[in-house]
Amino acid sequence: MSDEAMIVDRGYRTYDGPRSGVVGAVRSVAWHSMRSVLGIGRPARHKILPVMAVLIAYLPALVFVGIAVLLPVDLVGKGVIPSYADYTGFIGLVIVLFCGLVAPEVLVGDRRNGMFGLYLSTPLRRDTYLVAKILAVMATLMMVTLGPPLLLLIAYTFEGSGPGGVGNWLVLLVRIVASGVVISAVFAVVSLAAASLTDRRAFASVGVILVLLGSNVVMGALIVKAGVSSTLGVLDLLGMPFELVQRIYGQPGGFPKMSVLLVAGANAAWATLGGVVIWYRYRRLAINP
Amino acid sequence: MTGVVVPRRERHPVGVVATFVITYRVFLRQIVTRSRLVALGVLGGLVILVGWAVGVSGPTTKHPEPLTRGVDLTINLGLTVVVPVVALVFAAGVLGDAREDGTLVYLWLRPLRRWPLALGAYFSALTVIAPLTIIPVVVSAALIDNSSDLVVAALLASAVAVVGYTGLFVLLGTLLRRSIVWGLAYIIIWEDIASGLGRVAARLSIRGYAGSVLTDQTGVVVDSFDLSRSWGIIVPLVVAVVAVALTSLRLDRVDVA
Amino acid sequence: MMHAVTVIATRGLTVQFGAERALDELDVTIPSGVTGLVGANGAGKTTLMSIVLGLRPPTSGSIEVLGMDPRSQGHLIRAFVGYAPERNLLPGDMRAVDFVRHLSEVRGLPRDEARNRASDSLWLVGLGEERFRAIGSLSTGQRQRVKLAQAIAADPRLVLLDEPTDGLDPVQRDEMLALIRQINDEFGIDVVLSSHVLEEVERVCDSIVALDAGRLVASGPLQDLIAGDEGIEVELVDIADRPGSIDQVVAALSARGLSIARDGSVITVVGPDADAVADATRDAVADAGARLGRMSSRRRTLEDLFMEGS
Amino acid sequence: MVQAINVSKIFGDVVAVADVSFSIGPGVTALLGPNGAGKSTLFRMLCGLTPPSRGQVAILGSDARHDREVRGRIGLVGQEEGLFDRLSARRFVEIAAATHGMVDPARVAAEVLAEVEIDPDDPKPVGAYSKGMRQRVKVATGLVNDPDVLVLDEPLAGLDPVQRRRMITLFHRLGDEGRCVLVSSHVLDEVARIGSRVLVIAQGRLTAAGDYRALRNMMDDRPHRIRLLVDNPRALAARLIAGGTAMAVRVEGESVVADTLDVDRFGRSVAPLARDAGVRLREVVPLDDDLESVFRYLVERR
Repeated sequence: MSDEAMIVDRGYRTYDGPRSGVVGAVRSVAWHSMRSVLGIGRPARHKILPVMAVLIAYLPALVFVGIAVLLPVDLVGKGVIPSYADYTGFIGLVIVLFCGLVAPEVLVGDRRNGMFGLYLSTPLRRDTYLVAKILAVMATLMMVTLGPPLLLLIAYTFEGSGPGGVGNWLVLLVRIVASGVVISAVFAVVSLAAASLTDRRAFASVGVILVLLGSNVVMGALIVKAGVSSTLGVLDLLGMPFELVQRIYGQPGGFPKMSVLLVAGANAAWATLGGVVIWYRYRRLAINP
Repeated sequence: MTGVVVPRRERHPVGVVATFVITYRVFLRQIVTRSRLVALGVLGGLVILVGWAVGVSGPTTKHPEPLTRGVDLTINLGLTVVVPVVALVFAAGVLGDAREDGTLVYLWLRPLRRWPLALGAYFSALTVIAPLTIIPVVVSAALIDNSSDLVVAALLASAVAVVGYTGLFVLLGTLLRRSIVWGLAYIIIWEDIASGLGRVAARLSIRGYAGSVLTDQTGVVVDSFDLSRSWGIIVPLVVAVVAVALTSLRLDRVDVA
Repeated sequence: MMHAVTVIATRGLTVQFGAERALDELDVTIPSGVTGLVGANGAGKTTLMSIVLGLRPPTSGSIEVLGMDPRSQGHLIRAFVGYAPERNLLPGDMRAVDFVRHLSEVRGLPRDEARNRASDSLWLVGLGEERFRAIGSLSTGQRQRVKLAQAIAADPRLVLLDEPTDGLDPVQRDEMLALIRQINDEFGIDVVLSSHVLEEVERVCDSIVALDAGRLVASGPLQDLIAGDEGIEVELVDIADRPGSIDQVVAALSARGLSIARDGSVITVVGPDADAVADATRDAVADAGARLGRMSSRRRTLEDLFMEGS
Repeated sequence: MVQAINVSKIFGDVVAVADVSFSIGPGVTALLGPNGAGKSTLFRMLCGLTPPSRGQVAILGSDARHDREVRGRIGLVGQEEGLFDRLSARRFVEIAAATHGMVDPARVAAEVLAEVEIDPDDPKPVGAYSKGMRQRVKVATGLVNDPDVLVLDEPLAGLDPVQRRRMITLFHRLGDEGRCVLVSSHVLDEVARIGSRVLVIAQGRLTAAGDYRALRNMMDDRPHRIRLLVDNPRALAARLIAGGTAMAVRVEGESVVADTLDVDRFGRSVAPLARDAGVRLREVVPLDDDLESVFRYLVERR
C-alpha cells in the first residue's frame, strides 16, 4: 500500500470518442430486437415459446442425422428423408409459428411501451428504424430457415453421406445460404406488414398466422380441389417462398407449371407489397412528440 | 364516532341464475368489437367462397367425389384454421382481457358464486364464436355436396370443435397473460403438427375428435380420425365441462389487477 | 466546460397543423444553462421540442440547434441531444441498465462505453442499487429518473426534458429538481425543461421561455424577468389570547399611510421606501403583540408575468 | 371493521408492503404516503384482490377473498382499473347494483350518480368521459351497495378543487353514518381535510398512525429552523439566545438561522426583540414548516 491516499472521482465524465452514427444505431436496434424476441435479458417466461419453436425446427434434422448415423442406407437419396430442398417446407408450420411470434414482438411492442418515440429521438428515422426491424426479423428467422439445413450439411458431411467433391459441396452450401436468406427476407417483410396493422401483439400474431396459413390452405383448396389454374398459387404466401427454395435447388416443387421467373417475381412482388404496407402504416404514425 | 342511523337500501342475495345472466350479458358486450367481427367475418366469407369455388368446379383427378372433397376441406380449412383461431380470439379474451384492463374486479369483488360467473364467460364466448364458425363451415360444405350426410356431419363436427376449443381457451385466458400467443402455439404445435403425427396424439387433440365425428358420419376414411361418433361428441363436451370447472376454481385463486 | 453561448435560436419559427397554429412567428434565443419552457398544456412546448430534435419540419422560419440545422442535420443533432419524453411509458420487462445502455448505443456510443456510462448515469440519478431491476417494478419517481439517466448517458451537449416532474410527490419532485440543477452545474450539460408548474421553474431555471397558444409571452434570464420590489408580505398567526391582533397590525400600518392588501392572515405592505416599510411592519407587529409566522419581500413571480402577458 | 395483522406483500425480491398492522373502525381514515409507498397494494390486499404474502387481513372479521357475504358489504374504488368503456354511466352503475343484488338497480344507479353529480341520463359512453368524470363514476359504483366499508384509492386525482371539496364532504357524511371510509392520497394538503385519523405508509412500512393533529403536535416537538434576513445579524443572534427564544443560532452572512422548540413563543418575541435591538427585519422564513416538510420528516426520519 502506498501511504498516499487517493480519491477517485466517480462523477460524470465526458465522452469525446467517435460515434457510430446511423449504421451503428441500426445495428444496435436490430441486435437488441433479436435478443429481446428470444427472451435474452428478460424474465424466463419470455424465453419458453421462442426456444420451443427453435427446438422443434431442429428436431427433425437431429432425428435424420441420427438415422443416417445408425442406418447404412442412403435414405435421403431414396426420398425417405426430406432432402435439403424439402426441409424448409417440412418444418413449414414451425416457420409460420415463428413468424407469428417474432414479427409482432419486434414491431408492436415498441409502439405500446414508448420505445418507438424514444428511438426517433436518436439518430434513427422512421425509415432506418424499419430497416433495423426488418433485419432483426430476418436474422431471427434464419435461425430456423438457415440453421437446420446447415446442420444437416455438416452432419451428413462428417457422417460420409454429404455431397461428393468440393465443388458440389460448395454449390450446396451456396444454395442453402441463398435459400435461407431469401425465404427469411420474404417472410420477414410479409409478417411485419401483417403485424403493423394492429396495436395489440396478440392480434398481430393471429394476423400473421392467418395471412400465411390461410392463404396457403385457401389456395391449396382452390387449386387441388376446385381445379383452378395453379398460377393462382402466386397468391399463396406460404407456398411461394417454399417454391422459390425448391427452384434455388434447381428442381420444381408443388407448382411445377410455374416458371422460375414467375416464382421469383411473385416473391419479389409480395416483399415489395409488404414493404409498402409497413411504410404506409409508419409514415404518419403519431408519436409523442 | 357517532353512529347516525341511516336506512339501508333493500337487497337480496344474488342467485345462480342471476349471476349467470348478468355476467353473460356483460362479457358479451365486452368481447364483441367491430374490428374483430369484421376481420373474422371476412375469414368466414372466404371459407364460403372457397366452398363455392370447389362446389362449382367439376371432379378433379385427385378428388373425384364431392363428398371426399367436402370432408377434406372441412377438416383442412374449417377444423384446422377457422374454428380454433376464431375460438381463441374470443374465448381467451373473455376473462383474459377483463383481467388485463382491470374490469374483472367489477364482477369479481361481488357477492357472486364463481361457477356461474365462469359459465357466463363461457357461454358469452360461445354465443359469438358459434355463428362465426359453424355457419361458414356448414355453408361451404353444403356448397360442395348438399347431401344431408355432409351437411349434418359438418354441423356436428364444427359444433363439437367449438364447444371444446371455447372451454379450453376460456381457461387459458385465466391462466396465462399472453394467452392468445400461447394458444396459437398450441394450435400449431399440438393440434396441427402433433396430431398429424399419429393416432395417439390425435386422441389428445380436439381436432381428432371433431374430425372423427365428420368421418364417422360421412363414412369417408381419413387417417387418424378413426373414433366413433359418440366418443367424438362426448370427449369435447367433457373437456368443456372440466375446463369451465377449472376456470371457476382458478377465479378463486387469481390475482385481480 | 465551454459551450456555445447560444444553444437554440429561432427566427420567425411557425408551425401550422391544418387550421391551427401550434407555433406562431417565434423568435427565441436559448442560452447555456437551465432553461424553463413554460406554458399551459397546448401552448406549443412539446411541438417546439420535436422541432429542435428535427422530428418535424417547421412550416416557415428558421431554427439552429447547437449551431446545426435540424432539417438537414437532424441525426447529428439527435446524437448530441438527450431527450426524455413526457409520457411515463417505458418497456416494463427491460432492466433499467439494459434500457439506458441500449439507447446510448443507438445514440452512437461503442458497446463498452455505453455499458459503463449506463451504470454511471444510473448511479448519478440515484438508482445505483436498482439498476438491475426491471423497469416495470420501479416506482413512478424511479422511472422519471430512468428517463433522465437515458437522456444524459450518451454525454449529450443538451438535454430536453418534457415535464420531468409529472406525477411525482413533493419529496420526489425536490430530488428531481436538484438532479436537474446538478446536471448543469456539475456536468456542464445544458438543459431545456418544460413545465406547467411555474413555482418549480422559478426554483431551478436560469432563464425562461414562456409560451401561450404558440406565441412568445416572455423570454430571458429569470432574474431580469421577476426582478422588482413589490413590497413586503407578512403572514401572521391568529392567536387565541390576543384576538384582533391582526386587525390591529393592519390598522397601524394603514395609519402610517402605507398601502395594504390583506388576504386572511396574509398582509402585503407596499410603500415608497423598502427600509421604512420593513421597520414600520416590525414595529406594528411588536406593538400589537401579534405572532409573526413569516415575513418576506414580495417579488414578481412568473404568474404575474403570465397575467400581464395574456 | 378493517384489520391488518403483520401484513407483508413481496413481489419477487421487492417488498411492497412490510409487516403492517392496524385496526380501524367507523369514520373516515386517510392513508397517506408517497407514490410507490405500497398504498394500492395494501388496499388490494384488504379487499382480497390479492393475498398477502404473510400475515392476515380482515374486513368485518373475515377475508373478502373467500367470504362472499363480506364482498357484498365492501365498496372499492381502485386507482388503475378501467371501466366498461362502451357503456353509459347509468348502465355501468346499474350493472354494479345488479351484481350486488340491489332491488331496483336502475333507481339505485340514478341515486348514486346524482350523489356524485353525474347526470344519469347522459347517453355518452363512459369511455368518452374526462378523467374526473370517470373517477366520479367509479366512486358511484363503490357506493351502490351501501357499503359498510368503503375503500378509495386516490379518489381525488383528476378532480378540480370544487369537486374535491364536495367529494370530501361526501366522505365525511358516509363516515358519520357509521361506515368505515378509507381514503388514500399522496397530496398532503388534502389529507387534513379528508380525515382526522391518519395512517402514514412509506417504503411499504407503517410510519405513523393516529390523530392528524396529535401527529402534528408530536412533530412540533422537533426543533424548528427559521432563517432571518437582517441588517445586523450578530446583534439579533445575541438577543435571541439571551432571551432563550432560540436554542441555537448560526450567522450566515446577512442572515441568522435560528433553531427553536417553541414556534409560538418565537413568533411572538421576534418582532419586539428586533425593535429593541434596533435591527431591521427584512425576511423571516421558516425553513421546515410547510406540510411538505412534515411529510418529508415522517417519511425520511428512519
